[in-house]
Amino acid sequence: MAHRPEAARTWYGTMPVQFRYTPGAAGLRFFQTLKQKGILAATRCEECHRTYLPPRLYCEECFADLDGTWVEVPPRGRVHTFTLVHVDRDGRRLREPEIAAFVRIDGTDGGLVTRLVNLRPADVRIEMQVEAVLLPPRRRRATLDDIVGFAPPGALPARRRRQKI
Amino acid sequence: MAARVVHHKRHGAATRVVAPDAPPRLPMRGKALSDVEFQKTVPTVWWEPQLEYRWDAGAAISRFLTGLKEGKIYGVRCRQCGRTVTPPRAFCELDFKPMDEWVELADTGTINTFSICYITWDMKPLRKPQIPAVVEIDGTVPRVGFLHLIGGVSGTSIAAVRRQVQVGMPVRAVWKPRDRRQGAITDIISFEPLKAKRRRT
Amino acid sequence: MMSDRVAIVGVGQTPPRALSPEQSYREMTFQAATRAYTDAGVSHRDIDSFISVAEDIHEGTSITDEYTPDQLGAVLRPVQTIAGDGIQGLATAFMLIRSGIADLVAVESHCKSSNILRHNEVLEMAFDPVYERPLRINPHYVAGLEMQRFLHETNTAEDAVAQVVVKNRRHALSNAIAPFGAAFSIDDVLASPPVAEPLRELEVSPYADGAVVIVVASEEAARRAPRPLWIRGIGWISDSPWLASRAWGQATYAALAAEMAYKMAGISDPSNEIRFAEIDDTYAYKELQHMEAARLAPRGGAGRMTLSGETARSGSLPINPSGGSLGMGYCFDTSALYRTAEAARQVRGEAGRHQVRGATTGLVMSWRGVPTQTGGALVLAA
Amino acid sequence: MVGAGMSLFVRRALETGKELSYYAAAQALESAGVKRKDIEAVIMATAPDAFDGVHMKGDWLLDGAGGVRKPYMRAYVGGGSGVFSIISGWTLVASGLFDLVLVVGEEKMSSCQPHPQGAFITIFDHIIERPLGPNLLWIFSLEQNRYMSTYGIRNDDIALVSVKNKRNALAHPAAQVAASVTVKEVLASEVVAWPVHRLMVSPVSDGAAAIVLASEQVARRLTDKPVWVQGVGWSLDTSYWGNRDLAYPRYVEKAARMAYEMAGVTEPQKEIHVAEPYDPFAYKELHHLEGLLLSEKGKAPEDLAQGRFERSGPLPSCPSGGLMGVGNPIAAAGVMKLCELFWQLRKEAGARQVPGNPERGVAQAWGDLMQIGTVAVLGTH
Repeated sequence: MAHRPEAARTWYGTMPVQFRYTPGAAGLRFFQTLKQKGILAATRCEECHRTYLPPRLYCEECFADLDGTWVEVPPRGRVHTFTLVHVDRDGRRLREPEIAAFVRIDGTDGGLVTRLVNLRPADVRIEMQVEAVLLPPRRRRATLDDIVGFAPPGALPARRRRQKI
Repeated sequence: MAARVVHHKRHGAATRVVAPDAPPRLPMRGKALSDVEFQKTVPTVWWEPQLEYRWDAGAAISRFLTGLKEGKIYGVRCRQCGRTVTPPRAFCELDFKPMDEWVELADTGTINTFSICYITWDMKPLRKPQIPAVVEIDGTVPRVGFLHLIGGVSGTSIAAVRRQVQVGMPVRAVWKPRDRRQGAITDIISFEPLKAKRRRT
Repeated sequence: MMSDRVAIVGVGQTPPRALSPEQSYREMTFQAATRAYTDAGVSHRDIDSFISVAEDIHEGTSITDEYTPDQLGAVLRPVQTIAGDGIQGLATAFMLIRSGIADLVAVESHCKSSNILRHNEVLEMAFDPVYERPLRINPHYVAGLEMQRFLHETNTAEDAVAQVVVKNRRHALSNAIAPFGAAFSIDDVLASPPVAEPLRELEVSPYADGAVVIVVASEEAARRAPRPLWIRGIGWISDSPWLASRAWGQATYAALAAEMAYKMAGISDPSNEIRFAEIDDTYAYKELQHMEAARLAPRGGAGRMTLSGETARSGSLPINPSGGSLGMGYCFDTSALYRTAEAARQVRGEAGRHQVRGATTGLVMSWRGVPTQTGGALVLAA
Repeated sequence: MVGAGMSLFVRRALETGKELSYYAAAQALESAGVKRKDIEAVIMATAPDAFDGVHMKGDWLLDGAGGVRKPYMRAYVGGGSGVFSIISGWTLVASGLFDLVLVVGEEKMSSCQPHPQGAFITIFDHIIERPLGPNLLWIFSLEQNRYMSTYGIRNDDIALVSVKNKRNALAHPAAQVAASVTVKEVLASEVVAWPVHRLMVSPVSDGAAAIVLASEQVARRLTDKPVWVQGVGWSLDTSYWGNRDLAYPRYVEKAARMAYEMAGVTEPQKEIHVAEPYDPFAYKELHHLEGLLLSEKGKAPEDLAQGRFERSGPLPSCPSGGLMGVGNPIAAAGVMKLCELFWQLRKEAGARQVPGNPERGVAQAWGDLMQIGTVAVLGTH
């Protein structure tokens, strides 16, 4: 901490809170489907012609109840936009950038924010095809971490990844 | 007299369909989770944010804290309305003028109100209760004060505490030893009831 | 109902600074309020209603609205907190006046960003906890994703984004209260380390501390004020908060908010009717995106206008003559009130060395930052 | 006011705050006979971010509240937010800017671990109070003791509030903690912070509630019996709470006088027919009835004991069952009170209907460091 004049005091403190978030009614089905089948569950509003991924219980446009409109789609899509992230959560420089992307999932109007894996930063292109790399079924816990990232179809890990996901 | 409430399952979520004798008459939704479901079977996300701050105390509170380190309770007086208040502030919130006449107050006061708390912030039981109180500090006009704790009380039962602690009772600050004070509100360990009744200043 | 016209009659700001160790948030706000009330020629007792703009986790205090009344002189008075954007605070004042329940309303916001030790932890808390947060990537990545798509869709050059930084930090050199004035070149900006490529360090506004109070008045009350200016239009819109449901390349919320404000102001051709603008530039590309959303530039044209100097203070459509957030610092939701305060100084002709000539009609645009899709627009006129 | 809706109030919900908001909002829209596309602006009421555990949670919740691509705003006055939401909504309509406004209150307290009280630690002053290790119960028990000491009130009188409200809630289908209990049972429940017993404290809840507000012209088109916002008032006292007398909520009186004046109410004890004062703790209902000028200072316990505030009494108070009975998802609970007045004044409250011909009601909420009063007077004219 920078030196401050003796008269001006500061006080250190925290907001000592922790949280347990439920996935929600729609989220429960999404994550259970991901864990059990390795595919993505979406909901569809027929009136607005919109397929929601992540799935919603309701259409954010017309407010129709979408419970009962479930569809399942393969975890494939195109890179809508991406970025090379050079700093970690605490602002420290990373040795190698991470590739973050928004992948628009085929057959839906939504998608997922994710990491791109098994490819070099210089090879990423907007609109390139990618598919999900999932944890093996027995290691899935029905959370977002079941998705390791997205990679070009058929891409192999550049090196065996042993870091903890 | 109670509304008839029917529980049934619809698309996996419980819905209470209400008999037409109490509103809202439309089906209400909300799936209550049991402890086991919440803690174990439903996949939840756990998050422990590191929300850390170093707040600027500002001119008035900095000086208040410095006073506590010296074993003094400071107040400030408004030249306009004549009030002497603590905790100190840089401006009178009523007259909206700077408040810069500093007054050293006594370290005695009166219990304005108190409570006997048997529970921690996360609802765990406390055997020996905490006794928070609002203490009106002597020398303030009109008599005002701040939150602190009452100490020097023996016993743990409500009856025992209430015998020793009452609204309107005079109290005196018990200070940490000088070398352990940090310039903090906790430099006062607590306020203890004075045995002999004093007159209010 | 009262007359429809609503004015700004008092502006008080503390100079934004990277650190403000000698003042508490209360003391800083008291200073801004005193200046605003003096500027409006009123006392705190004349104000009918008070609005603070604040968020809990920025303050490190839950129910932070508890700590708002004293430093505004608002004890036992109607006070409310808008946990939202500064322009939403002004909109609330605007509506309180139009409803006839108040003639004079004070809007306050302060920022002690220097007191937050881990900004990313705070920012991360704004993401969806189930679908977005578990990624654990530095939250600026959302800006990186937006910027990439914006450049892609509009064919905007990275030079143009860098030029926004060059321009705004140069503007700040002539603004006495702006702490981040600097003479950079485009190459300096492009050489700054990448944060979330294509976003670079110098393209991210630095945090600052500060307080702003603005006094809003009915037409009748404004007649008694020394230097009123008029709120001709105001708008505020939120688009879907989901990262999955947004238009990554464009600021839909800003386009809709601007339309709402223009409609109220009767503006149909903004690039000709608006003389200057104070626009959110939390990230440099946002200034370009917001200009296009507000129809101050054709789609894909904001970069060209910036590179050709049209948006410089001496140009045909000065953008952020104050220096913007890049030059004055980013102050969370207080930023919108800084932009408004600076726009008010321009319209009054009191901006001194950074005065825009003939600044009769100005636009203010705000954004609540990553990961929100919430923004506001305000048309001010002499 | 032309529509009202609620989710269930539960201890911990599977649903996210967005989904709970949707349940309530969709129901309110349905009851008003309007669609989301008809809604011109949306107000969200929700208390500290540290409950749901989302920073800027107003923004995060907005799609569930119907706010996508609309003017949307979150007004925030702590626990007073629920009743304040109708004041915000009224402001939007009365300004002439909007004709149809959706107002949603939401709270999901169960996210906060290990206990939502953790969020309350940080409501205290960071430098001169938090180091003392305070919890929320402190301020309530301090205030209740000051109230009791000043007016010589006994805890039995206060326990009666729990009895009344938990019983009233038996007729509320959304209720979380409705029960038949006796004064003896309330006083036999453990002392959490003397003089407060466990059964004098409202529960931790998840839930949402919503209402629809319309301009006069639109309201008359939508319904034969709109409920009108006759008066609104709010007042925030100093944050130096050790500097004021906690025996009487002067900020509630200030807010009430503002609302009554606007509503043309000069004799509230005669002109108010049904009340929904804020009751997160048992004594607060009594405190607030006094602040609302519906009882003399220090006399609300006596009035309660004489049956004046029973659902069948001359001035029914918390006929819904209140926070003590229906539950306390903070801001949603305040909106629930507005919903209740809507149903009561339209004579649609069924099993909860107060007798006679109630034409005017008052809802009130309170919050912060025992500091804010928010008051709305609603009526059939």
